[in-house]
Amino acid sequence: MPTVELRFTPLPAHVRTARLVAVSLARRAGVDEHSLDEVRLAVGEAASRAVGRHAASCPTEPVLVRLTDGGDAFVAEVVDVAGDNDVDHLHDLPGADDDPALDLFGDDLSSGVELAVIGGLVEDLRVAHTSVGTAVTMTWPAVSPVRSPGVSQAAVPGAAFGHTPPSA
Amino acid sequence: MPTVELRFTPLPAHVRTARLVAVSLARRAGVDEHSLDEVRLAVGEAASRAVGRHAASCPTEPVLVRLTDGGDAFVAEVVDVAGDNDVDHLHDLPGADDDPALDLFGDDLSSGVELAVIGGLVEDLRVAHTSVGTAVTMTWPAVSPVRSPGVSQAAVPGAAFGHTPPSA
Amino acid sequence: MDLSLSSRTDGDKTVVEVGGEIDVYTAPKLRERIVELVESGSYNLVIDMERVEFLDSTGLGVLVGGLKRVRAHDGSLRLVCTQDRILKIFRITGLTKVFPIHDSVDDAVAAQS
Amino acid sequence: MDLSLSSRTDGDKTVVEVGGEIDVYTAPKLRERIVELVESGSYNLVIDMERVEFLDSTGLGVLVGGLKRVRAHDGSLRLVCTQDRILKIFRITGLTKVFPIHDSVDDAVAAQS
Ligand SMILES: Nc1ncnc2c1ncn2[C@@H]1O[C@H](COP(=O)(O)OP(=O)(O)O)[C@@H](O)[C@H]1O
Ligand SMILES: Nc1ncnc2c1ncn2[C@@H]1O[C@H](COP(=O)(O)OP(=O)(O)O)[C@@H](O)[C@H]1O
Repeated sequence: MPTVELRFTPLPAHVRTARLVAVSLARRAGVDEHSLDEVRLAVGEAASRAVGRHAASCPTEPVLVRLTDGGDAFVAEVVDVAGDNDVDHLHDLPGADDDPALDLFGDDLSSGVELAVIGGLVEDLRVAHTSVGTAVTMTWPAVSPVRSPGVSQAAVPGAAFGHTPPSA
Repeated sequence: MPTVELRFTPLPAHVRTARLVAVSLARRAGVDEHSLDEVRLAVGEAASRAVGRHAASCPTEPVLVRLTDGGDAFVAEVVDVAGDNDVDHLHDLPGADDDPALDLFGDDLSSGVELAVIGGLVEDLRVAHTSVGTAVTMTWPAVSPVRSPGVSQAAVPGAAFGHTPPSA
Repeated sequence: MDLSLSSRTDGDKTVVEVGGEIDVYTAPKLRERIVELVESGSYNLVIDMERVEFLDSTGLGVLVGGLKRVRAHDGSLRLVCTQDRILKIFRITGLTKVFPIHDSVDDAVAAQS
Repeated sequence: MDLSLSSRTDGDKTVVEVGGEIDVYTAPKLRERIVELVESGSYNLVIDMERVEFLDSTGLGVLVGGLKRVRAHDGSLRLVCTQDRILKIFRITGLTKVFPIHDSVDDAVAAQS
């Protein structure tokens, strides 16, 4: 399956690169225009979270974003290897009260709120916390695949590249 | 040094992704607007060549593009692991005659012309042919670095990720 | 795509017009501006977000930080936003209940502080 | 960004207007069109490249292939291009000497085949 992997130094600027590539590939994979906003925001949140975690505990390790065009689905995986310390939990989304919403946010960079946003955005979501780190896997349906003009995608049987998300 | 690595299934569509990311990072690294056209074309040519070679001899292996913001220079490396069979040579650029220019091109997808184009475009170029494959390394000066607003780049000491180009 | 910021006084409020993307990369710039304004005595802020193209949770965090700051001075922080794609993240995080969100700058400026 | 193609007859020439990016991804589409035209008897082609935003060596290869095809029928393939960023790759590869390159479609159409 056509796959693009992006590995980057944990810097805020590269979160933009991850968004840019994710949206561009999602569009080409046939994710509908409305959902592209979701892809942009969700991949950005997952990448921000990974960058924050790496910057805090392993700043020389790259963050991994793997994007796969699965034909009828587009899959984005964001993998950090920042361990399991301070793993945030999928917050319950805040309800009628004011304060829980505010508590989601630190005074400085946000902490934990990213997964809450992703959880609120993405229907098909898997979050795997292990001792190695976190793998956030988000899937969107691809409806009207834009295929290469005149070049068959099937001609080149690509595959994932033997990288696996951190396992327990 | 802030680094982004892109690994992708050898498909023509992903050459566009490589161009997109290279131009976006080069701009942010401070490569001047005029040279961005060179970055776009040269990285595209190197990636096309790598995709063609992988598609022919190892279609399940990803092509690697590594982009590094070296402060006063932007470096793009395009690495294939398609072996040393049919390695094209840096053509002499065609001169006054008609036919040599035409001979650069096959009737179908181009073959060998990519390196000729890169050679004509990029001043600071290294091409390493080994038994593993080819590493094309292109460097552009970065003049007016656009730095992160309010976030020090120096705060996070990123580094290359321990991948090396194919060695002899 | 980068952040643009401009601020002006309107009535008893300070209106900050924000354009572009408020994300993990640019949010520090917005935080700086808000901190400067509060330190120089502007406690009633209106953040005009009509030209914002993208907002992530780091950007939200800066707005929440701003709200906490002005509240410490009995001030207010009002948002102007009618864009659905931007409002969505406020809804998801429950912050539509925390921030007064107005349809126009005039509306926000006219609001009782 | 994707390739757009339209063709029309003008005098004894067939003018193909190309827009967008001619690269390794879209070049097959352009090749198909040229092959179709030659197979249906259009041997004097004018490729209008004024709206082309990007051209790589695969795109060049398709133009060269087209030239070889029409030559086999004693035809011609003329280009219309005034954009420096596009002309650059023709210069680098020495193809400015192979293709007649015109400043306008009128010019190319008026040229002796
Ligand atoms: N040149 C660039 N460099 C880095 N990131 C970019 C660049 N252009 C766009 N982006 C990011 O990629 C995301 C998608 O942008 P864009 O492709 O412009 O969206 P759209 O195609 O929907 O207008 C945006 O969130 C933006 O932050
Ligand atoms: N959405 C996209 N998906 C894939 N490739 C793209 C996309 N947008 C632009 N590109 C590619 O990236 C390169 C740079 O495009 P772009 O960022 O639009 O340049 P510029 O910023 O100079 O207008 C182009 O050659 C184009 O092929």
